[in-house]
Amino acid sequence: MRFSGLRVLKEGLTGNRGWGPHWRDPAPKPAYDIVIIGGGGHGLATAFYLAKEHGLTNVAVLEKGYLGGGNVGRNTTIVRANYFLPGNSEFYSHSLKLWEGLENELNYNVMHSQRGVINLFHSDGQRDAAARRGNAMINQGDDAELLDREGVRRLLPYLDYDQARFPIYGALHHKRGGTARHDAVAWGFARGASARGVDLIQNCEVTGIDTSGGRVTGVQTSRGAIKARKVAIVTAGRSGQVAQMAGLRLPIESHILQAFVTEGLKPVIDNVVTFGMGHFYISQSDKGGLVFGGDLDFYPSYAQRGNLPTAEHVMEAGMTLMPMIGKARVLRSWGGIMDMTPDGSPIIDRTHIEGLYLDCGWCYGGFKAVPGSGFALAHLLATDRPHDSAAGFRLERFRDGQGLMDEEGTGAQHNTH
Amino acid sequence: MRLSKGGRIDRSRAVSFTFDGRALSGHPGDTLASALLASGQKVVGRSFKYHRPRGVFSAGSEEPNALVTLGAGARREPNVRATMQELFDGLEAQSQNCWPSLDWDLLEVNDLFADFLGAGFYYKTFMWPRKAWEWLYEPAIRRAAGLGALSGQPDPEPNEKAFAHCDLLVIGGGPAGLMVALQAGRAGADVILCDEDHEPGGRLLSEVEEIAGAPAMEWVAATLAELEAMDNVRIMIRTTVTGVYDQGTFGALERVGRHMKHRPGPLPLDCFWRIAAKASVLAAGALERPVAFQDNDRPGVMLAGAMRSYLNRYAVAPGDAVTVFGNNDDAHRTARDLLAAGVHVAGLVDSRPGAATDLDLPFYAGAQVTRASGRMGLEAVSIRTPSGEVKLQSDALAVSGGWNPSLHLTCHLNGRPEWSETLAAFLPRPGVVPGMQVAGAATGIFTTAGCLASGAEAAGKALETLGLSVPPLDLPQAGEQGYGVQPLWAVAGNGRAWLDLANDVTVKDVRQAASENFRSVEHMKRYTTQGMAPDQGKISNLGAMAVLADATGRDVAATGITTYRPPYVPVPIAALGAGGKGKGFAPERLTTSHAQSLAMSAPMIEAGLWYRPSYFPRTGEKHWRQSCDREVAHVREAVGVADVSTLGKIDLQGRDAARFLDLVYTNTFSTLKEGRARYGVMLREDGHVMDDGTTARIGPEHFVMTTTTAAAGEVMGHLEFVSQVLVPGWDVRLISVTEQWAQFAVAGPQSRALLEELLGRDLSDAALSFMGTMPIEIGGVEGRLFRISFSGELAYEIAVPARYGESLFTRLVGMAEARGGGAYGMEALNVLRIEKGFLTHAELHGRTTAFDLGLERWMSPSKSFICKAAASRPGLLAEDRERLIGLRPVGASKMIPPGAFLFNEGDEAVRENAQGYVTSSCYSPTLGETIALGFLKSGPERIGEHLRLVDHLREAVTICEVCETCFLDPEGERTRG
Amino acid sequence: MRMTCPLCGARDLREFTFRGAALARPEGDDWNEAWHDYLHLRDNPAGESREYWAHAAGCGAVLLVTRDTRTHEIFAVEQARGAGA
Amino acid sequence: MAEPMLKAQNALPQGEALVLGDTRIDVLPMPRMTSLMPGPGHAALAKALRKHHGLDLPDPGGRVSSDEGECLWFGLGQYMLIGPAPSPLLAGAATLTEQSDAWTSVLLEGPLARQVLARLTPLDLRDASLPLGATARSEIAHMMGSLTRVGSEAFRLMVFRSMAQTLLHELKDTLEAVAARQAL
Repeated sequence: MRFSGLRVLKEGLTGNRGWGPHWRDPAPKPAYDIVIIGGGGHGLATAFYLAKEHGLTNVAVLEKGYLGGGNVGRNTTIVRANYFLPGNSEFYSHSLKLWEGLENELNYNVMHSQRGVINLFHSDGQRDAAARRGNAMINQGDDAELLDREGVRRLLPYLDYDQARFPIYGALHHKRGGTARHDAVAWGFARGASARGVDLIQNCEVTGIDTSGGRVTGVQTSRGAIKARKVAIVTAGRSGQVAQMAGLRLPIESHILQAFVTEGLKPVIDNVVTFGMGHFYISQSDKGGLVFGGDLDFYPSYAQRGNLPTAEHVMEAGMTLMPMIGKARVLRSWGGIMDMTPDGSPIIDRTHIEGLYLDCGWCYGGFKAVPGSGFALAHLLATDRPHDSAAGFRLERFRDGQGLMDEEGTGAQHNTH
Repeated sequence: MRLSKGGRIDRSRAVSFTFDGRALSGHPGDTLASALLASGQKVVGRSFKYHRPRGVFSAGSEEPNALVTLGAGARREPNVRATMQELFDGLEAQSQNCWPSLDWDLLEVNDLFADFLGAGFYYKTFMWPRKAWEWLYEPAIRRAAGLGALSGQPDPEPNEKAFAHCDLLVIGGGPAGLMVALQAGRAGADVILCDEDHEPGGRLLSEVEEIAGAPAMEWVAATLAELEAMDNVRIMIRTTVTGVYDQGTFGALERVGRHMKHRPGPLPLDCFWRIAAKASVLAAGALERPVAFQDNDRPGVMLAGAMRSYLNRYAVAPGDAVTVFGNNDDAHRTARDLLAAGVHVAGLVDSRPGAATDLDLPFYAGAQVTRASGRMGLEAVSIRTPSGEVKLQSDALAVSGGWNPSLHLTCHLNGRPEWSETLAAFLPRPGVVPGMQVAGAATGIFTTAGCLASGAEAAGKALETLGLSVPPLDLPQAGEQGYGVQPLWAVAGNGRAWLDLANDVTVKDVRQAASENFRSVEHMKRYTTQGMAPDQGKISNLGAMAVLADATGRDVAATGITTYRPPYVPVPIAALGAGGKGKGFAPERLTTSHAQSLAMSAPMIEAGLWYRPSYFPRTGEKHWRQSCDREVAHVREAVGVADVSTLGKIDLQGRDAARFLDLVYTNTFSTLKEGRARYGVMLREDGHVMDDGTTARIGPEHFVMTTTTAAAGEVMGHLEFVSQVLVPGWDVRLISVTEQWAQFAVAGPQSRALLEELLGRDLSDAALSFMGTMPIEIGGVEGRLFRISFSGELAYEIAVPARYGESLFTRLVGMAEARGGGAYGMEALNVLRIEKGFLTHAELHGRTTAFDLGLERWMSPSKSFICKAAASRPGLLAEDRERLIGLRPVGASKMIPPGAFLFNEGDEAVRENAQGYVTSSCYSPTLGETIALGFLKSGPERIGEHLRLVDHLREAVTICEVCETCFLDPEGERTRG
Repeated sequence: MRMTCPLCGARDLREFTFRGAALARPEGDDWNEAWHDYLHLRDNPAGESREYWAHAAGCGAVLLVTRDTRTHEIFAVEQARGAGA
Repeated sequence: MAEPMLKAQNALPQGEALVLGDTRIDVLPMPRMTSLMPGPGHAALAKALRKHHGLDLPDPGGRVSSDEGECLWFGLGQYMLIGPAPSPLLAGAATLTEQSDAWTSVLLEGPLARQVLARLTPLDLRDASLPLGATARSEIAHMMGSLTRVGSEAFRLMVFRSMAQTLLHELKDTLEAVAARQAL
C-alpha cells in the first residue's frame, strides 16, 4: 500500500481499518542466496538495496529480537557528512545524498530534518582543525561554513558566551546535517525490503555459521538450519561474538555509549550543537525532548547501560555551555553497545572465508551511515567488488597500516576513541 | 471542596497562591494538586496531542495530567507535578500546552481530527513536496508538540551533588520501609532511609488504618521518633532514589529548596546524591492502575487510591456525587472512606460478578463503567450492568484496575520481572540486583500487616549479609484487608479509551499498531509513543501491554514489558550537572606568572586546563599583530622572557631509568652524559607520534623529562603503564615535578648576558654549551639552568621552586626590558617556532609518524623501543604519505590559512586531487613574509614545486612554493651563539 | 561501578581509568601476526574479561581486574606489577 | 654573590579564608615536603626513616607524625616527608624529590567539615573507613588530591599548586551552601 496524506484521510474516514502490516512475518525457508545476520538499520538497508539496486530478493534478514532493536533504535539520531579523512569523506557524503532521497525512495516519512549541525571550537588550534575539516567537506562536494563567535551567537543566542569554561571562538556549520526519526528509518527499510520479497525473520537467533572448505555454506539458528551462498555479519555491538562463530577475531572492542532524553518541551534548540571540548552534543526531537549525549563510558561492556560518572560529566558539560537547559528534566537514559575499532572507522569487507562478509566497527557513528552502509554492502554482496564510496573500509588496513582513518588523532589503537 | 474536618493539613494557617493568575488559597500540608482540588479547580492542564481538558489523576510522582509551570522569568520551571509540589505562600502556577487559555484552547481542534492523527500517522504523510518538511510540516509539529517551555535564560538557581555511604539503603518510608529501618537501626547498621514524600508513612498517610490498636500514623510517629534518636540512622525526606548502578551505587534526587518561597541565596534547589550502600531494601510500594473505557480521561476521573489520599490526607472531597469503579476489594475502601467523610456516593461499580459489599450505597456487581461524560468536567458515568445500562450523575469517578508493585529499580541492572497470575501484575525477580531485598507492596504484599512482616524479614536478610545479628522482633497488629483483584484492562465499547493519558495513546492506537505488525512491546511503544511521556508510563504500561497481548492473541506474560531504565523520576539537568555551570566545569590551572601577566594586561588563553598569556600589549599597539611582531623582534634582536612552566616535567630515577628512556623514546638516552640534555621523540605503540620534548640527565641515575603542555597527562599515564605493566621488574621511579618548578625561557642574543648578570657567573660555552644543564643558585634559592631553545636563538630555560616563580618572572622581564627586550606570549612563541620549523601539536596531531615529520633519523636502528614493530608497517613508511614541508607564497595572494588544502597547479580543488594541507602559518616579521608548515604527499621530494593552495571557507587561493621546514638559520648558528 | 583497589579499598568508578585488555606484549621489533594480534585483534568477551585499569585519581597503581562485561560484576582486582598478564 | 633577590609567594594568601559558624577554611603555610620513593622493598626506608627522623613508615592510607614532622603515605610506592628537611642519609634507601612547592594545603575544620567534603569527594568519610590520622589519595572537586583526617572534625586537603584557587573557590561555595542548609 502506498502511504500519502490522501491515504491517511481516507483511512481516517473509514476507521483506520485498511492499514495492513508494514512487513510480512514469513517462516524461514531452508535456503537463501544471501543471509544477512542482524535486523538493525544496516542489515535492513542492505536487504532493501540488494532488492532494489541488484534485483536480489532470495534474501533473508535474521534478527535475534525485534527489527530495529539495536543501536538504530537507541541513538541520538544525528545525520551528517562532516568527516575529513579520505575514505570517510566520500562514504558519508554518499550516505547523506541517499538520506536526502530516502522518504521518496521508501515512501516512508523518516522525518529527516536538515536543521544543520554546528560544531563549536574553543581555541585557535581547534579553529585550524575545523577549517581543515570544512575545506575537506567542500572538496568532497558537501557544504561547510566557518562561523566566528558572533556568527554562532546569531544562531545560538542561548550559549554562555561570557562564563563558559572553554570560551566559544566559533563553529563549523554543516547546514545539510541534521536529524531523523531513528525507528522510522529501520521500519521504512524493513517495509521496503519486505515489499520487494526479502524475508525478514524476527526472534531468530543465529547460533552458528557453517563453513566447509574455506567457504560459507549457511547458518544454524534458533529456528533451524538455513543454507546460504553468502552470509553477511551486520550485528554492530555483537560483531565479535557472531564472527567468533566462524572462527574470526576482529579488531573490535565493545564499549558503551550513553544517551539521554528529557521531557517534552516547546521548541528551544533548533539545530544540532556539538561541544567537542566537553564531549557533549544535543538536539531537540520533534516531540520536544532534548536528545543529548557525550563520550563513551570507556570500559568494555555488553550491559547496554552506563554508570553515573559519564552521565554527570555530560550534564555538567551541558550546564557550562548552555545553562538554560538546567530546568529540563532527564526522562530516560540508555546505553548502546559500540563496535569500537582501533582507528574509530568502520569495516565493510570480505573475510578470508569465501562468502562471508563483514559490516561492523561503526563505533558511535553508525546511524547516519545506515543508507550508505546498506548500499555499499549490497554492492559488495552482489558484485564482490567494494563500492567506490566504501573502498577505504578495509579489514586489512590495521595489518598493513595503509589508509588508517583516525579522525580524532588519538591513535590507531584500542581505547583511544 | 475542603471537608470541615480531618486531614494532615494545618487549618490554623492559610497559604495563598495563584493558578493562571487567579488568587487561591490552601493550607500548610497541601500539595498544589490538593489545594487546586480544594478550590474546585477541575481542569488543570491540556493533553499532549489532542489538547483535551485534564484534571488531577493521581496523588504522586506518577501524575500524567497535572503538569504545570511554576514561577516566572529565568526561574520559570516547566512540567512541575502539581501532585508533588508542596504548597507555599506566594506560589505562582500556570497551566501548560494551551493557547490562548486553559478553558479555550485553539488546538483542541486536534481532538476533532483524531481519526486522522492516530498511531504513527506522521510516518505516512508530510512527504510531499520533499523540501516542505523543514519549513512547513516540522515547524508546525514542533510547535504543537512539547509541553511546558524553558525560559531560554541561564538557570540562575544553585544546585548541588553529594556522596553518601552506608551499610543499608532503605528505599521508601512506608510501613515496610520503616520496619526495615527500625530493625536495621536497632541492629546497629549504618542506615539511610530515603522517602519521596515530605513526610514518611507511605500509604498510611492516606489510609484509615490501625496499627497495634491505634491509628497507624501514631505508630509511624513513634517509629520515626525512635529512628531519629539513633545516630546510625539517617532519614532523607523529599528524596527519590532514581537509579541503581553497579556495586551498590544509587542515584537519588533530593528536593532541597522547592517547598519555600524565600530560599536563602546559596541554598540549593535540588541535590543529586550518589549513595554507595553495602546492601539495600526496596520498599517503594505500589502504583495503582486505571481501567480504560470511553472518555476515561475526563477531569474528575481519578485513581481510587489517589482519591483516598485527597480525602483522608488533605481533607478534600473530590466532588458532590462520586462513583467508584474497580475490579478489586481495595476500591471498596474508597467508597467506605467517602461515606465516612459524608460525601455522597452515587454508586460502587465492581466488575467482579461475585462481588459483595456491606456498605450502604447503590452497588453494581459484575458491572463496568462504559463511558464518562462531560467535557470540562465529569457530569455522568454510564454503566453496563448485568441488568442493563445505567447512567449515574457524578462529578467525580474513582477508578481502580488494581495495583502494580513499584519494581522499577530492580530492573535497572537488566533484571526482568516475572508475571503473577493471581495478582495480575509483574513482580520483582529475587536477586536481580546484587545485595537488594524487596519488601512490602513492592513485592505484591498489599496488607499493612503483611508489609510490616515483610519489612522485618527483608531487614533480617540484609542484616545477615552485613554480618549483623538480628534484634528481637515485636510485630504490631495491623490490618489484613483482602484484595482479590480480577484483571480488567479495557472495557469493551466504541469511542476512544485512554491507556496513556500523558501521551494521548488509546486502546485503538495499540490495536492499530498491532494490526500494522508492531507486535513486540518495543515496537508498539515506539510506534504509539506509549510510555514515553513525562510519567514514563508508570500508570499506563501494563494496561497497554495487556491490550497488545489481547490484540496479538498472547497472554501478558508472553507479551512482556518494556525495559525500565533510570531515572525512576525525571531529574533536572541542573541537578545531575550541578557544579558544571560557568567555570565550574573543569579546574583552572594558573602559572606563577598569571597575576603579573594580567597586570601587564595580557589576554589569557586556554591551553588545556592552563591559562597562558597570548601577548603583552604596550601603549600604542592597537592590534595583536603589532605586539606579536615586537615580541618576536625582542627575541631575535635582544632578549625575551616566556613562562614555560606549563610544559610537563617528569622526574625519573632508579637503576634502570636510562634503560627505561631507551624503551619509551625512539632515540637513545643511555649514552647521554650527566649534565647534558637531548631531544626525544615518543611514539604510541601503534607507530604514530604521541609527543616530543627534551630530557636531561642530572645524575647518574636521575633524569628530568619535559613533555608538551597538551600531552603531559597522557605521557605520565603512558610511562606509569609501561613501568608497572611492561617492565614491572625494572627499577625506575616516576614522579611529576611540573608543579614544583616555575620555568622560564630566556631567549635572544642577550640572554646569556642577562643571565650572567642575574646569576653572577660565567655562562660561556665552556661553562654551559648548547644542550647543557647545570644547577644554579639565585640569592640562596637553588634552581636549574638548561641551555635549550625553542626559538632558534641563543636561549636558556631557568627553573626555580614555584614559590619564587612570580618574583623571578618579574625580575627577568625587568632585566629584559632594560636590554630592549621583554616578555613574550603564545603568539610570538608560535611565530618563533614556525620560523625554525619546530613542531607543536598542530603537526603532532596524532596521525603523523616520525617518517612523516622527517624524524626518521631519530628512530634508532640499534635498539628496541615502543612502537618499533608497528612503525615498520609498509603503510606507515610509504613514500607518498603526506610529509612535513614548509610553504611560502610566491603569487599575488599571501594568505596561507591553516586548514587550507594544497593542489597541483591547474588541478580542480576536489578531494581526489588534494596533495596536502597547511597545519601552521604566520607572518614572520623576521623574514618579512608569510610562512607556513604543512603536510604534502612525498613532500621532501617536492622542494621548489609550486602548488595551488585553496581555502574554500575563507576564499583564499594562493600559489605557494614548497620549501624546507626551517626558514631561518638552518645551520643553527644563532642557537649556538 | 565501584572497584576495590588493593591499596586504597573500595572506590568509585570515577577514580579509575580503563587501560585496555590484559595481553602479553610480543617480543621482537619486526611487524608480524603476533603484533597485529596484540595491537588490534580482540576476543572482546561477553563475559569474564581480564583488563588493566589505572587508579589514576587515587594511588596511581595500575590494576589487573577480572570483570564480567555483561553484568559489570568484578571478580578480582590485583596490582598489575607482579601479577603478570 | 648576588644580593638576595627572590621573594617566596604562596599560591593562596595564607591563613583564614572563610569562617561560617564553627566551621572554618584556612590556607596552611607551605611546609618542607619531600617525596620518598623506596622502589622495590621498603624495609631499608623504614629503617632509615626511624633512624634519622624517628618516624615509622606508614601503611597504605596511613600517616605517622611526631613533634619533628610527619610521614604520609602518598600512593603506590610513594611517601611524603612533611616538615623536616630530609636527612641526606635517606638517599640510599629511597629517591628523594623536592615537592614543597608542588602542593597547596588547606585545612577544613568544624562541625560542617564532613558535609562539605561529602559534596567534593567520592571518598567514604565515615570513621570506620577514614579514622583519625588516615589519609587517602582521591578526587577533590575533579582534581587529583590528598586528603588527611588530622582531627575528629578536621581535614587537610592538598591539591597541585596551580589549582589552589579552584580548590578554595569550591570549598567556600560548598561551605556556604551547607551552612544555608543547616540554617533551615
